[in-house]
This record gives sequence, C-alpha cells and structure tokens, in this order.
Amino acid sequence: MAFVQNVPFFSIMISMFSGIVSSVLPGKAAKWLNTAAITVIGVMSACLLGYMIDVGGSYTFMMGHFPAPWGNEIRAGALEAAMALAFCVVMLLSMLGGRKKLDDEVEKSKHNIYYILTDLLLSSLLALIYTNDLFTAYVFVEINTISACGLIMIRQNGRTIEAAVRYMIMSLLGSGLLLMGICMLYDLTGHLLMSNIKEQVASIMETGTYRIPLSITIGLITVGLSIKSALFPFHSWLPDAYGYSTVSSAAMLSSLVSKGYIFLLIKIFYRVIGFDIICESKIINVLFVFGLCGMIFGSVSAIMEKDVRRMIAFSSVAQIGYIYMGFGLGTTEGVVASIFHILAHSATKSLLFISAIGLTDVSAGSRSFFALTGAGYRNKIAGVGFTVGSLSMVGIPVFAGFVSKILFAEAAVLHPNIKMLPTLIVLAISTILNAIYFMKTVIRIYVPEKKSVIAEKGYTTVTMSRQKLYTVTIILFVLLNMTLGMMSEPILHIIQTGLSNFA
Amino acid sequence: MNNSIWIVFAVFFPILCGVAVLLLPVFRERIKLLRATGTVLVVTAVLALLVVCGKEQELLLLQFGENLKLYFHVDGLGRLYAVLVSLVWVLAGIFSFEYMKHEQEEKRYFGFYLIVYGVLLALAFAGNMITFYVFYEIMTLTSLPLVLHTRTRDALMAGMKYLFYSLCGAYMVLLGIYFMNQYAATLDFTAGGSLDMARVSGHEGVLLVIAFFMILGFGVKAGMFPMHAWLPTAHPVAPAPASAVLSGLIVKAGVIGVIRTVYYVIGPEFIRGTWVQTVWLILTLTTVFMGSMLAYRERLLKKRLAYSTVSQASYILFGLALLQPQAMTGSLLHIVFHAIIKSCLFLSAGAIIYRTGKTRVDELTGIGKQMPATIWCYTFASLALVGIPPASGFISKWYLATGSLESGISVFSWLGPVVLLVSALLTAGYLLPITIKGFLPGAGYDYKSLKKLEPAKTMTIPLAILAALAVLLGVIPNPLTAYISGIVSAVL
Amino acid sequence: MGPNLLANYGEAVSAVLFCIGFTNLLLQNNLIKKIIGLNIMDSAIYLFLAEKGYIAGRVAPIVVDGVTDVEAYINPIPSGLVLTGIVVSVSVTALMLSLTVRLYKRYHTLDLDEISSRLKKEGL
Amino acid sequence: MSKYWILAAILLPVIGGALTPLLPFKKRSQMMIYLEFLMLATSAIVLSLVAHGPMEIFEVIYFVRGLSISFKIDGMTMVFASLVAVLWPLAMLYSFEYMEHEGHEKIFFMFYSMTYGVTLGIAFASDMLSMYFFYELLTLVTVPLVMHTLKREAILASRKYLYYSLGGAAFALVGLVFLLVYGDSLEFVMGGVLNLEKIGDKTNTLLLVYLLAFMGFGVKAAIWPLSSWLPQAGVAPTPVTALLHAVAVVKAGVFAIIRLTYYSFGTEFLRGTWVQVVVMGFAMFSIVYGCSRAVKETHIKRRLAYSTVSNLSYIIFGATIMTPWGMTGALAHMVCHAFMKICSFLCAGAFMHQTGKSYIYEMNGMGRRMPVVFGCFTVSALGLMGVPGLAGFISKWNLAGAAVDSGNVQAYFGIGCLLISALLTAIYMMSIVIRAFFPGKEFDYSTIATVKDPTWKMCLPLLVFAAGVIVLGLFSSPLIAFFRDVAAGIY
Repeated sequence: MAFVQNVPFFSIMISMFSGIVSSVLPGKAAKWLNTAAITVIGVMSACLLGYMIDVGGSYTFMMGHFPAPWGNEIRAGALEAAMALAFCVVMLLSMLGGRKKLDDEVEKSKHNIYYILTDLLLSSLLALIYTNDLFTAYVFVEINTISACGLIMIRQNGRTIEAAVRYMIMSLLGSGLLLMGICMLYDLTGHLLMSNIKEQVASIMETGTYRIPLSITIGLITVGLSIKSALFPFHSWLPDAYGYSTVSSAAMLSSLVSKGYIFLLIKIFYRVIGFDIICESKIINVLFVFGLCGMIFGSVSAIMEKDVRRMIAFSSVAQIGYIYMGFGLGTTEGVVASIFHILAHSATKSLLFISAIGLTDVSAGSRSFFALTGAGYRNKIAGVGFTVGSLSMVGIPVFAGFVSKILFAEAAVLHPNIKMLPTLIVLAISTILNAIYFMKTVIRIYVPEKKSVIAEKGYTTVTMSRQKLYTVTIILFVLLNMTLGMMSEPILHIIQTGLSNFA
Repeated sequence: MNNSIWIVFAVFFPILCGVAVLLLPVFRERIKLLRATGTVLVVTAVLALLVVCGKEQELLLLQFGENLKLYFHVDGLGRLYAVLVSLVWVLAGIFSFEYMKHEQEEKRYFGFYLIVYGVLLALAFAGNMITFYVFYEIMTLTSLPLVLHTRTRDALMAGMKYLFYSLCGAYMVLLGIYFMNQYAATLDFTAGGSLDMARVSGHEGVLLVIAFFMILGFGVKAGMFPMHAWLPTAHPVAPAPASAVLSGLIVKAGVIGVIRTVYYVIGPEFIRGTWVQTVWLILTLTTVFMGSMLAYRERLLKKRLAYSTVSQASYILFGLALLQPQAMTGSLLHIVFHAIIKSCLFLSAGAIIYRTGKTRVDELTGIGKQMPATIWCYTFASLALVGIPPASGFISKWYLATGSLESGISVFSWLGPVVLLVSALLTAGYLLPITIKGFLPGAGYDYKSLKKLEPAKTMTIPLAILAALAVLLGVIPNPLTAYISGIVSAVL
Repeated sequence: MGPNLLANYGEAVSAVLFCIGFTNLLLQNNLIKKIIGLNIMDSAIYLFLAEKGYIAGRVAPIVVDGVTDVEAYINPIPSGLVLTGIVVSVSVTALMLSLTVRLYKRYHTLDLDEISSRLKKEGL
Repeated sequence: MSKYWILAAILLPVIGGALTPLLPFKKRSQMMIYLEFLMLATSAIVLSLVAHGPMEIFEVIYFVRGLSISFKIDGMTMVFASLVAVLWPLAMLYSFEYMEHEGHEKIFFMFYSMTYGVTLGIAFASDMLSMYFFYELLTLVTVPLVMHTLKREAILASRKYLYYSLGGAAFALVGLVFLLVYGDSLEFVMGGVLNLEKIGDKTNTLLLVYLLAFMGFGVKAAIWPLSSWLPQAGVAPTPVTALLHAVAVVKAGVFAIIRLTYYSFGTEFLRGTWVQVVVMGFAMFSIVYGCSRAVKETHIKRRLAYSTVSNLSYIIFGATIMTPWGMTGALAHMVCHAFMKICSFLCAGAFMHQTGKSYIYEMNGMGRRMPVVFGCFTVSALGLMGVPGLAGFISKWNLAGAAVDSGNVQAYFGIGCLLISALLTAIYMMSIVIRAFFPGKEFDYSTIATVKDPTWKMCLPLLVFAAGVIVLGLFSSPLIAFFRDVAAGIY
C-alpha cells in the first residue's frame, strides 16, 4: 500500500494532536501551530487527491488490528480527498481573514482555546469525510457540535451565549435522532461499517422484510442531519449563530460545519442505504419540498433583514435549500450539482462574511444596512470582495455561483417527471430575490456618504497597505471563486467519479 | 430635352421658393415679399399649364425601396385638378395680398402658401399610390401652419384637431396601401383598377374591409361623416384666403384620393354591389343632409360656409359611390364648380370681415349697401351653389341626379335625388338670407350712418372672376363636360 | 402488533422515553429541564442498545473462571457503544450546564425566551 | 483579417475606459481627445471587421461541456455592431459638452466606454452563453451610469433596473439550459439548433420555456409588463438615456430576442404555435401601451422613454411574425429607430442642458431660439410618425409588408396597432413641435431671450443623426436588401 494512503489517518491525527498540544501553548504559538497544521493537512490532501485521481477508485484503511466487520475503518477516494482539500483551503483563508478581528474581539487568555477548538473542528470534519464507520461518525458529529458551539461562544457576550445555547439544543435534537437512527440500523443489520451495512440492507430489501423499520431509520437519520445542517424549517438557530459570533467562526460555521453534515448525509445515502432505495422512499420528496421552501424563505427573510451579517446568514439558509433541492431531485446530476454547490457556496459565503466584516468595521462597527453607505470607498478591497461574492451568489458567469446554477438547472431539465418546472421556476425566482438583496447592498456600499455624516458617525477609512493580510485573503478568495467558476470541468469530473466509487 | 422634367419644375419651384421665403430675412419687407410671391405664383401657374397642355407624360423621380417610388404621371384627372388648383390658388393669392395686411407674420403665411401650392400640383400629377400618399401627408403638415396662422388659442386647438383627423385618415389609407402593395399588380394608377385577382382570391373579405378603410381615410379630408368634425373647426379659424383654398381645394384632395383609390387602384368592379358601396352611399347621403342642416343652424358666417362644404363635398362622394358614368361626370363637374364657388364665398366672407370685422350672420343687415360688389359676387356664387339654372351648380347636380336614377341601385336611386333636392333647398335657406338682408335691410335701417366699405381692387377682382366663372361654366358647360366624360369613359 | 409489543417491551419503553426526552428538549423553556430532557433521550437510546445487546441467559463479556466459550457471553459491541455514548452525552451535558450557568449569571433567569427578550432590549 | 481583432475591439474600450480615471490628464480637453480617439479607433476596428465579412467561431474561454465564451461574425452581428459603432463616437462627442456640469465625469466616461466594449461583446457573441455573459455584464456596467447623479430617485431607478434585468436574465438562463439539453449546441445558427428527436413529446414544455426566455430578454427590450424600469431610468444623464436606453441596452434586449427566436429555437418550431400568439400579443399590446403612456407624460425624457417602449415593440412585433421578411422589418426598424430616437433624445438633452428645464409645457417658443435643435427634433419626430421620405416610413413599410405577407390574421391587427401608435406618436411628438414653433399669440419671447443653440460639439451629432434619418428614408434600398440577405441566412 502506497505511503500516501496514510494521509487520511494522519491528517485526522495531526489536527487532533495539534489541538491537544495547543492547550499548553500560549495563544501566539497556538495560532502558528494551527495555521501550520491546516496548511500541512491541505498539502497532504492535495497529494492524496493527485494520487487518487491517477489510480482511481478508492481504498479502505484499517484502524487498529481488527479487520472488518469488527474493526474501525477509514475509507478514502478522490471525492473525499477533494473535500478535505477544499475544507482546508476555506478554513485557512477564513482564519487568516478573521485574524485581526479575532484579536480585538476575543480576550487574550482565550486565544489558544479558540485555536484548540478550530483544530478539533478540522479533525472532526476530516473524520466525517473519511470515516467508514457509522458510530465513529456519530462521535465526531458530537465533537464537531461541541467545537462549533465553542467557536460561537468564544466571543463573550449575551447574544453569542444565547446563540450557542440555541445552536446546541437544535443540534442535540439532531444528533439524538441521528444516534437513534444509527442504533436502529445496527439493530437491523448488525453492522456499523458502512459497506457491510449496505450488503445487509440490500438483502433486507430483497427479502422484503423490515420495510417499515428501515424507512423509519432513513427518516430519523435524514431529519437528524438536516436539522444539524439548518435545512428550512430547522434554521431558527442559524442567523444568531452566524450573525454574532466572531467573523472567522461565522465563516467556518456557514461554509464548513453544515457542509460536513451534508457530506455525511450524502455518504449515508450512497454508501449505507444505497441511493436507489433512498429514491424509492418518500423522504426524498420531503427534502425536495423543504429545499424549495428554504430557497424562497431564506431569501425573503434576507430581504427583510437590516443587519448585514444576519442577511448573509439568511442567504445561507437559501443556499442550503439549493443543496437539498439537488438531493431532492433524486438523480445523479442533482447530487453532483449539490456537491459542487457545497464547494461553491463555502468559497463564496466565507468570502462574503470576511468582506462584510471589513465593511462594518469602517462603518464604526455598526452592522446596520444603512451604515454601510459608501463603505465600499472607505475599505476598497472589502468592497471588491463583497461585490464579487454577491455577483457569484446572483450567478454571473465566470463566478462559481453561475456554474452551480447551470448544473442545478440542467439537472432539473434532465429530470424525468413533474419536479422539473417547479425547480426551474423557483431557481429563477430565488435568483431574482438574491439579486434584490445582494445588489441592494452593493449599490448601497458604493453610494458615497456625506462628509458631515462620516465625521459625526466616526466612520474611518482603511487602506490596503494597512491590512495586508486581509487584502491577500480577499484576493485569494476571489481567485478561488473564479477558479471554481471557470475551471469547473476537472472538479465536476472528480465529483462524478467519486460518486460512482461511492455506489 | 425631355419635357417631362417640367413636372419637377412645376412641383418643386414653388416649394423651394416657399422655403426661401420662410428662411431668407430679405422678405421681411412687405413689398418684396408680395412681389416675390406674386411672381412665383404666376410662374408656377405657367409651368403647371405647360405641363397640363403638354402631351401625356410620366417621370420616375426617385426609387426609395422596391415598390416605393416617387413617380409622376400626367393624366386627365391630374390635368383637371392641376388647372383648378392653379386658377384658385393664384386668385386667392392675389386676394390675400390685401387681406393679409391685418394679420401678422405674412412671411410665414406666404411661405407655406407657396409650398402647399407645389405640393398640391404634385398631388395632381402623382402617378402611383405611394407618391400620392407622400404628398398627401406633406400637404397635411404644410397646410397646418395656414390653419393655426393666427396663433390664438382656438386656432392652435383647431390646428391640432385638423392634424389628428387628417393623420388618422392618412393612416387608414396607409393601412390600405400596405395591403394593396401585396394584392395589386402595381401601385401605379391604371384606369379601371389593378387588383391582381389571382392573389386576391380567398381574401376578398379582408380586401373589402381594407377598401372601406381607404375610402373612409380619404373621406376624412373630404369631411365625410363620421370624420367631418374637424372641418367646421379648422376652416373658419384660418385667414379667409386660406380657408378658401382649404375648402375649395384641399378638401378636394381627399376626393381625388377617393377617385384614385376606387377607380384607379381597386377598380369599381370590385366594390360594386358589395356592402362597402351601400355603407358608403349611406354615409355620403347622411353627410349631405346633416351638413346642410348644421349649416342652416349655424350663425357664424365662415362656419356656416364650412358646414356647407361638408355637405357639398359629400355630393361629390355620393356621385362617386354610385359607380356610374353619369354620376361620376356629375361628381367631377361638381369638384370644379364647388371649388370655384366655395372659394368665392369664403373670399367674400373674408372681404366682409376685412372691412367690417363682422363675423356673425345677423350682424350683416344692410351689408349689401356698404359693399355691393362683394355681395353681388357672393350672391351669384350662392345661386350657383344652390343650383339655380343656368348657373353651374345646376349642371353638376343634374348629372348626379340622373346618374343616381339610372344607377338602378334599389333604394338609393330615388333616395339620392330626394336628399340632394332637400339639401339644395336648405342651401338656399342658409346662403340667400345674407343677400336678402344685405340688400333689403328693411325699415329701421338708418342710411345716414351708411358709408361705402368696398374693399380694394386686389380683393374685388378675384371675387368677380370667380363669380363670373361660377355662372359662365354653367352657361357653356360643354367643353368641360366633354373633357370630363373623356376621363370617365376611361375608367367606367 | 400486540404480541410483538409485549415481546420486545424494552424497545417499546425506550421509544417512549426517547419521545419524552425529545419533547422536553424541544419544548421546555427552562434550560435545566431541557438538559434533563436531553439526558432522558440519551438514556433511552442506551436502554435500546442494551436491550439489543442482551441475550437471555448469558453474562456480561468479562472472562471469569476461565469460561472462554463465546456462547456464554452477550454481544459486547452494544455495550461498547453505550459506554462511548455515555461519555459523549456527559461531555455535552457539561457544556450545556456551563452555558446555562453563564446565562444565569448574566440574566438571573433560566427561561430562554425571557433571555432573548432581554437581549432584544440590550440591542446588542 | 485576424480573428484577434474581435478581442481587440471588445477589450480596447473596456481597458481604455478603465484607465480613464487613472491617467494623469492635465486638462479636460486631453481626456476628451483620448476618449474620442478610443471610440474612433474601436469603431474603425469594428467597421473594418464588419466590412471584412463573416468570420468563423473562435473560442476564448472554455468553461464546462459545451459552455464557452466564443465569438463570431454573422449577419446579425454586422447589423448590430456597425450600428453601435456608428452611434457611439458621436454620442461621446455630444456627452463631452453635456457632462461638463454633471460632476465626477471621469467615472462616467470610464463606464460609458466600457459599455461600448460590452455591447460589442453581445454583438460578436457566437453562442447563447457568451451572449448571456455579456448581457449580464452590460447590466452591471450600466448601473453606475444610471445612478450617476446619486440622487435618491437615481438610486431607486438603478436598483429597479438591476432587479429587472438580473431577474430577466435568470429566466433567460432557463431557456439557455433547455437549449443546452435539447439542442445540438448553443451556437447561433439561422433556423435554430433544437434537436427534434431529443424533444420528443416535450414540445409544449419547450414552447413554455421559449416564452420564459422571451420575457426574460424582453425585460431589457422593455416589453409590457416589464417596461416600467425604462422611464424611471430616465433620471440618468441624457447621453446615457439617449445611447443606452434608446439604443445599446434596449436594442441588446431586442437583439437577444431575435437571436433566441431565429437562431436558437428556430422559427419552424415556433411559427403557428400558441406561443407565437402570446408573444405577438404582448408586442402588440406594448406598442399601444407605450404610446398612450407617452401621451400622458409631461416630462420630456420620460415621454421619449415611453415612446421607446412602443417602438421597441415594433421591432419585437416584426420578430414575432417569424418570417424572413418579418426579421427584415425588425432589423430595419432596429436601425431606423436607433437614429430617430437618439436624435430626439439628444435634442431633448440639448434643450435641458441649455435651459435647465425639462417639462413639455416649458418648451413654448423654443423653436425660434434653438432652431438647430428643434429643427432636428422635428425631423426625428416626423420620422417617428412615419412620414414618408423619412426613416420611420421605410421600417414600418417593411414591418407592415411582412405582416400582410405572413397571412396571419393577428398580424393584420398588428398593423392596426402600428397605425394607432403612429397616430399617438403624432400626438405626443407634434404637440411638442407645435408648442416650440407656435407658442400662442400672447407668448412673450423676451422671457427666453437668453436661450440659444449649444456649441458644435452638441449640434454636430444632432445634425448628423437628423441627416441620417433623412438619408435612411430616401436611399434605404441597399440596406434593406442587405437585411433581407441576413434574414435569409446568407450572411
């Protein structure tokens, strides 16, 4: 077995240990350690990706000395590697972009804790991506929840704590359901390793026994994970959690945490239950409907919202709606589109959060939509970043959003039955709604503010030279976005092959 | 040299001169202006006569798109109209030299006066529908300044009304032209119509509607019911000479349009006996009657004359609608006569206004004592219009009546003459009282305050000529009749 | 239906407990009660697992007096799962409690809606 | 001629424009010369490209299966590109004087010339996606021009414009995707690219999608009920309103519709279906709607904007006849209306610029003080009315001819709409002209004694366009012949 195949195991371990080590390090060291860890893992995943692409297929990696079906396993393929890479990149960029803000918002003593949490988050995400064992998945889901909750409340004020509590409660409900589902699945099949479960499920389907328990199980797992990934109508916790936590946390939560759960859901669909069975079960239509509702509702409440960060958070609700709509179509094209949208959205949304914070900072920290008047001139690079993000969200060609929109639409058109037209109409409408709130903001930030107002409100101006790191981050984000938008061909290829390996 | 080029001169010489008059500041001086106008008028008239007397000739001026060509072709009808135009135009022009003294901006007035002259000649010589339509539109636009010359509020309003009614008509015509372009072999005027029956077959229904629209469209200019309302508003507000030519000639442009459409493009055969003819007849008769009624009830002299124009023009249209040789002869005769008579009447009304400023009929008691010459001309013209033999109006009405009787169309063959008769009586009723009151003011009229208000020669002479013509053409109609029946026999 | 229910009453009970816990966690306003609900829910699941793992007439999979026959023991994996689950739920509970304490210190109430209304007043 | 010239033509104004604020101009005149040179150079390239004749596809960026940004030159391209290329430099010249007092003009000129490039991009686009791309881009670069004054209503207008256009594009995207799936390619091919085997029994769905896409592009073409952004966008400086909201942007919408109808879905597929009835109905209604609103409107620019609404629908009406002749008429009116409307808009702008007034009732007697401006205005007005001998008549002649020829009864009524709207046009244009030249007896000229014609920078474009209107009216035969070839798919 090739050396590079150890990457998944080690990447999980590295991040976890760097977390553990950070607990005894001072904040600064923890910061560097964290950065280094993310970078290293990113590089490793890149190597793995390259390797997997040219060998193709996927492999399992035995943890400990018990072979399947008793032991615990890791499984890696091109898609997993790509996901890991993407998550590392986005996380790194979000950390860099939010760093300055972090230093003001979180008191010194808490810094290393923050980095510990980040490391844990990363490790749990990687585990969710790689693991082949359902119960391990559950455990890491919980770890993920805990660290995410920590990331929210690291910035100490009433709002964040309350948000953390709400987040916690919702995700505990979710994980409770998930656990129950996993247990029932274990009960039905007697296995915890995905591949073995799948065989058993297949046989169950053949014999035709235990249909009801199986569908109940599917329901429990799906609902559990969709609660955790804030699918409409379970999104109530989301705006506060994303809106008030420190910016890096918001970026990571919106672009990584929920996506991790979604990816787990995809794995369960494909590798545990089998996608055709999922399609037969009615659950998929539920996802479809809720996805559509989410697309509309999220955008509408974003239009209503006057607080810019909450607005972006609500737009996340809409975007997650897109992703579930993609599943809901129940076709491979749909899932491919969803996975691409996971990438596109995590790249775009974190960019939006990071640049939004830049804009609010120069507007005397006021997050109100009206305070942003002319912010685009006061902090140019942030303005650019926000504009690019918005354009991508609205789906202008050469940006990431456009490709995923095309993919969704194409999937819808290819869809055999009735779901086609509603999907297309809702896509178009939600595009209009996106255009409304994002473009409103873009126009607003480029309408110059009166000198007098600037003076009295105490607005500041910040040049690029005074925020080098931030500038670099934004530029990298923009480049990432455009790469996704213009070189989507290979990425789509990876996704498709990965999915075929899943099945 | 190809003498068809004379057409171009005849048409564009007055137009260019008119533009020059408008633009060049030289003509601010009244005397220069008048000299220039006078000469241009005469020269143009001569040119026009040259063309008319010349042999049948045609000229393709400009091709702006396939089927879209400016093409002149002098035929009988054109000749007739051209002569008529030149005659009245020159006389009215001379009249207005004096008359326009009491209006401002004569420069603009004479400028447009000349332009319209050219345009009308072009209209007369037009050789195909497109050319006709082109100059028809231009006529509307260029005669507009004449209508709203005085720039008073109601003049402006009237101008607008005039513009929009005419355009409305013009566009109906245009609609027709679009279709003719598709269904007629050629848009050139060919006696007896040029519909390509092969293409038409199957679309008769549509084409009848279209034909009706075209008649109605030209009917607007001819003040045919239901599109007559502009006429009594627009004509009176213009300066008297302008209203004279408006009523005398520009109204006739509409009539010529109808003739061109029915007899030279669509062809009488196509609409004979269809609902189009019936409706058309009904409309014309209604107009005849209604026009004279309204005129009878009207108190303003010029407005009364305008209403009378409405009814008289429909005499002509009625004759045309019968699609019958005699009747058509009558119509063409009436075109000539009515042009002469009505301009004479308007001019005399103008003379009265010019000298006394009186516009209402009931103010005119004893006017005959003050300006006898004018009123005599007026009287002769009125008699002619009423149709007292041997004055001219009688001839045309005779032809119309006989034509209608011979046409053998069920009701109208007898209804027509009746209506004509009634309207003739009404005509007498609304024209003659002025003469009577004018000469016999009755007791109570104090001859002390009476003073001669006879206008200048430049005004009386044109009046006299027109009045004389109005009578004489009735006395010796034969050459004219012969000529016209030539035209008619070509198309029917 | 009936006999099945009686046959595996354990599962039935755990299902009922799970629902109770779930509803508590979802609907209670009082944070402490929510946490209790959470624990009920988790315990229900552990009960379910234990029930699954247990085979009548066998003992826990701990080697005593040299009996090494697999037939003697119950399935160990569920027990392992339960242990792991307990660890997780304990940690989660601890976190929730600490959050609750923080909130109580700030707002002197355990009612979540009350807290959010105060937050609105603070206008943070 | 090398294909890379196309790129040059598109990028030159974009980059050159983007540089405008950065370059260190000593005097305003230098900037003017620079910009004018830029425009002229671009136009020169474009015209020589067009003169050089059709050109094969060449691909610039490749996205995903079959999606790419690529250019080519065909008949439509020639028409639209050369139209734009002729108008732009003159409009630029005009705006130099107009913008003198509008403030932060560097930004304005930057976007103004960038728009040129993007519009050319639309013209040269060889397939649906490329066109869609530049179409979106056009929206984005023109928004700053609309909100240039930064007054409240300007911002509202620009927002509305943005929402409408982007929303419309979203619907157009649906059509694009369907073409991607049910067509052989996205490329523009005369007669359409739909693959009937693939469609099978989905015909009605595709027709519905065509309707969606039509309305999507119809937003920019200001078709009722999606037209309300256009009059509101009149708050922009006149050069913008004149060039973009009478020509570039709105014509881009029409251009897109023609592409969609004739080059993507194909007329064989659409002719005689219910969707043709629907779209033609929309066109006919907007024709009348626009005019009637224009009659009600008293603000000069808004009135002209409404007249644009109706005239654009003339073009769409021609397109929806879905015969070659219909397309000929559409193209003819596309060009003629461009000249007439830009002329009238620039006249209105000159009036506003010289007097600072902007309402019709304030125009009394201006005709005597500003003879050049109102002379040109009269010409364009008569042209719009369709007086024979001027541009408007020719295009209407072809439109109506096509309608009669098509034998489609609805189209007959369409002619009726054309004529009604011509009458209304007469009302709203001539009322201005009469007001300007016949202010009424009691009008006192001393009140506007100071008003006079603007300098040559403004007058020259006016005169050129007015002349253009006349020339198009009299000597249009070769042009029409060319359009006929384009419609026949020869180019």
